[in-house]
Amino acid sequence: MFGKGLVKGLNVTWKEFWSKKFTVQYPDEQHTKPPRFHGKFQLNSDACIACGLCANACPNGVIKIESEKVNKKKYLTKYVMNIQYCLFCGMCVEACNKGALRFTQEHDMSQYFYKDIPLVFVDREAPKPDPETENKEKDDDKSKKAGKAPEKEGQ
Amino acid sequence: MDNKLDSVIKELQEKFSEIKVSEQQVVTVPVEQLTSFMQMLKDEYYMDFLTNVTAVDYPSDKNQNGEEDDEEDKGTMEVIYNVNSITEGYTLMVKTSVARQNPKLPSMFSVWGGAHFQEREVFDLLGIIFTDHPDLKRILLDDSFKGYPLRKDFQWVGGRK
Amino acid sequence: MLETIFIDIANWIRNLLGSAGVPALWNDTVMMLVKLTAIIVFILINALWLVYMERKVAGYMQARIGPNRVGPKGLLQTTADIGKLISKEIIIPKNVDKILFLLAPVLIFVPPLTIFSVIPFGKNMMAIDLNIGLFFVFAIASLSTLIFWIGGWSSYNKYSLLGSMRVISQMVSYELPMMLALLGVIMIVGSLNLSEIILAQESAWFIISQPIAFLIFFIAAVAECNRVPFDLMEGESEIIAGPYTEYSGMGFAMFFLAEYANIMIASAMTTVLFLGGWLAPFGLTFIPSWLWFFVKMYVVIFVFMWLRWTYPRVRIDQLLGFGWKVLVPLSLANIFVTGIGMYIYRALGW
Amino acid sequence: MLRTETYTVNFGPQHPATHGVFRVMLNLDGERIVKAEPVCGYLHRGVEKLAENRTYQQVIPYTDRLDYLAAGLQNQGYVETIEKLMEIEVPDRAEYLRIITAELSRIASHVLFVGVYALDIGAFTGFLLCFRERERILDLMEELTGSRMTYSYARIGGVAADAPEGWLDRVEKVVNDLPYYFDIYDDLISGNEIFQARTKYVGYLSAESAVDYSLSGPTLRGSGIDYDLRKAKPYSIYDRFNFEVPLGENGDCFDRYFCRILEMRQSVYILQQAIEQIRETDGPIMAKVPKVLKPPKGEAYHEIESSKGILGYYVVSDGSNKPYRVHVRRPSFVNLGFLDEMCRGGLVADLVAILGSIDIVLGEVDC
Repeated sequence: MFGKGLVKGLNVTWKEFWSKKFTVQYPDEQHTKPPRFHGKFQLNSDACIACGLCANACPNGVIKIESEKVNKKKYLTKYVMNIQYCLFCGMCVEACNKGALRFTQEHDMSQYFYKDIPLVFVDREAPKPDPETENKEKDDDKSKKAGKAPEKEGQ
Repeated sequence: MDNKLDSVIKELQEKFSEIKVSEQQVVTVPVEQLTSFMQMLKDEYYMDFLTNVTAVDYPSDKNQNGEEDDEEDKGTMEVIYNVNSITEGYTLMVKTSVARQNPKLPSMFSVWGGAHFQEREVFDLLGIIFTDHPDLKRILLDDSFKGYPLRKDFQWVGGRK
Repeated sequence: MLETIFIDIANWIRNLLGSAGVPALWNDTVMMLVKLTAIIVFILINALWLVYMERKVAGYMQARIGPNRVGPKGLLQTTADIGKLISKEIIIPKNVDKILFLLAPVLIFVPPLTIFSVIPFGKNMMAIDLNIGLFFVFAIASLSTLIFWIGGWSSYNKYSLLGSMRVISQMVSYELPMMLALLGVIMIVGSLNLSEIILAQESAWFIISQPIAFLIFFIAAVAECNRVPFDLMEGESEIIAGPYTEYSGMGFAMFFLAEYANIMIASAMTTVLFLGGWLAPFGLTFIPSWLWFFVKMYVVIFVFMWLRWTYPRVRIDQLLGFGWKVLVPLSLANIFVTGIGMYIYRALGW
Repeated sequence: MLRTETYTVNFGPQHPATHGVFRVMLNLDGERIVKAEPVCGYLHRGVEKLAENRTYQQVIPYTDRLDYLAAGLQNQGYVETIEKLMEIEVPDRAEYLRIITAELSRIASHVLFVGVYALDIGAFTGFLLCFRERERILDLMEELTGSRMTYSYARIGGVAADAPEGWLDRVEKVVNDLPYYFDIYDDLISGNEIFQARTKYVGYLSAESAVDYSLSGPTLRGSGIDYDLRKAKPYSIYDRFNFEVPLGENGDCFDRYFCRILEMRQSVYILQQAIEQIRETDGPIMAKVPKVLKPPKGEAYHEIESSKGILGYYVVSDGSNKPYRVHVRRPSFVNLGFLDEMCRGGLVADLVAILGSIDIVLGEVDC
């Protein structure tokens, strides 16, 4: 009969009128975020070995890494993420072997000024190398120069 | 399913001596025979569903290596058609190549209406001209845009610092 | 006491002025002004409240809670909105007919205000007791259509023009069944006076004796108010906002509030004509008559909102077809049946 | 002398009913449509060109951004193409996880369609009620992938991560709840006489022209053509599931709409089977794939049935670690090709109904 659907529709909205509401009143209450949530990044700079895998994995060239060689080891001097270009795909976190880079639950990344958007995790001077090891390093450098080249290319 | 397609391709090879068939059952047809070949596909083999039209730019190796060459560009552009048959269930990839200098080939609009938008897209992004197309103009890019971005020699200006 | 509170106030003012030696003519004028001011304030406060109510009802029907931040329970939300709209710049597009464009939002409140002067809110509570009240109401009500059209036409915008043409055709095709449906009521009462119509419902409301007339009237009233499912004038998924497309700031706010003023009129008229006006049902006379009027009016308004948040929009040809092919013949049939019924009624001599 | 004139109206790009930034140049005679010319490209980002400068894995996040309402399907289409190119066997568990994400994406996309279509027709409540159900699916996906809409979940050779503990139970619960909500949609939207009056016998699309214009997905099946790639050419592991392909009869807007409602019910059915089967499937979620992908020289074209229609990826490899050419056959884009003919002679309100019933996503149209 004509009109049956109309009454049914009214019935649906009538029921909804009295049923439970689904609004989450945002600043006061918040959604629970699952452990895998792609939020703000966090870098454990002690664990990072400046290998550059994350920068390579990034589809959008978000991550900038600078490192210096100190005592035969790479020393991370700069780690900047321009997250205004970030797709939050998680490729960098997946690429990190050492578990240094990871996601946090924090989702609020808005800033008042454009210059504040990039995440600067590490921006420091390389420590002065020990003079003893430095001499050794110089010798090593000469012998290892040939071996180094391909590594750079890989980055 | 593949056997069916095999027999179809064999029949086609008998009818059109100039077509080449690769191992993956990709049929390459010269531009001159394209329209009659496609019409035959539709009329006799029930290939009524043109899923995909696209093109790939293959500049000649010389230009790619950056060597100066005053001779005309010998590169080609391949236009790829993927045709399905709803009733028979098989699918066929048909290719044809045109010279990069003068990329012109007949439009498939008269065979399949679905070619209309897709050919416009190919024209827009690769600059291949489909003759007899009813309304060949840019579709994704702005009308005043210069150049064809999916060509390999397209130089992109701008972007982030 | 509560029953006559407004009448008492009026009498008190009248006596005050009389004892101060004001001549009778001036006394009447002042009283009229007081009454009209009261109506204007009443309409504006109600319109503000209705916007809030609409948003709350919408929210509750859509599994959310609606405005709840500004003021207690979000009650000041509309006030804040109107404050924002007032402070906005009024943008006048380049090619508009400036005078008409600015006149339309000013005029839009005139018809509702005028109509409210004859509506009885309670026993003996009306600004003017007009003999041809019903006729007056519908004569003025159709004017608001013209103002929408002025706004849409002067906007120099194709969407506005489409919207205003829709308003006109809608008005032409729904005013007719509305009036024809009411003829049944008028035939029974034998008067156009709204008070008499209410008093005639003492034994049974007209919604019982004239159900078809009620349905037709209600549908036509929804259409006249441009509410879903007949909100073709606005039709935001088709013609953006119809006649309001080019309006900004206060101009838009006026149209927006006028919509609710119109709803109030439609529901007040439904109450007066079919739901017994201020008459108390089931002998519950200890509740003042004006309160009954409001309760009934708000029930009708709620139905209006309920419809709006349930139904999709009809198409223009379906709207016109429904008006002319279904409602008009039905209302004519209703008059016919009512006439025969009345004849039999009298012949039986009840 | 009395005469009428047609006039042009720019329907969009900023118009509430165009689902994004899409423009239709309308020639109107009063309210009747004389000609409707679709104009797209306002969201063109050049994904195909961008892909040429990315490695094979790095293209995956970009495919999310095509049809952002059903990103799981887009990922699946792309990675399956590369797997076809490299001849990689994907482990069973990964296949099941992909199917679950794909079908959840399909339901999420269709639920949104139902809501948005109701909104197009003028019923606002349906829109928000549909969002409520979609939210539950998005919550599930967030738990699995970390993102709500752009999942980037599928990887070449498998999937990014295994299902977290208890996730399958929660999926099962949501999936079992869904048919109840579909009934609500039927009551509120599909069964409504006004809705039916607006959509039935509007935007007629004959079976012949649907095939001729390469329309696909529910738009094609609404006209009664039984062509669902999941059945016609089973890819992935769709041959292991029992389901039906719902078809329309009249080829009007209502059939296209109702096909999607029925399709959601079928997706629920598939999901129930998939959850049952994945519980018995253990094993790796990634095939053995080298870290740096260098597919052999060659090309591959692969099609899947996305929520909007046939989604095809054409990838050419030149042997390096970056694709030489990636082309996406976007169903929304091709489906738009017949808009003009469908609209002609209709009213402005019909255009909204027709455009809504094709279910376009502008991210996909403009690529």
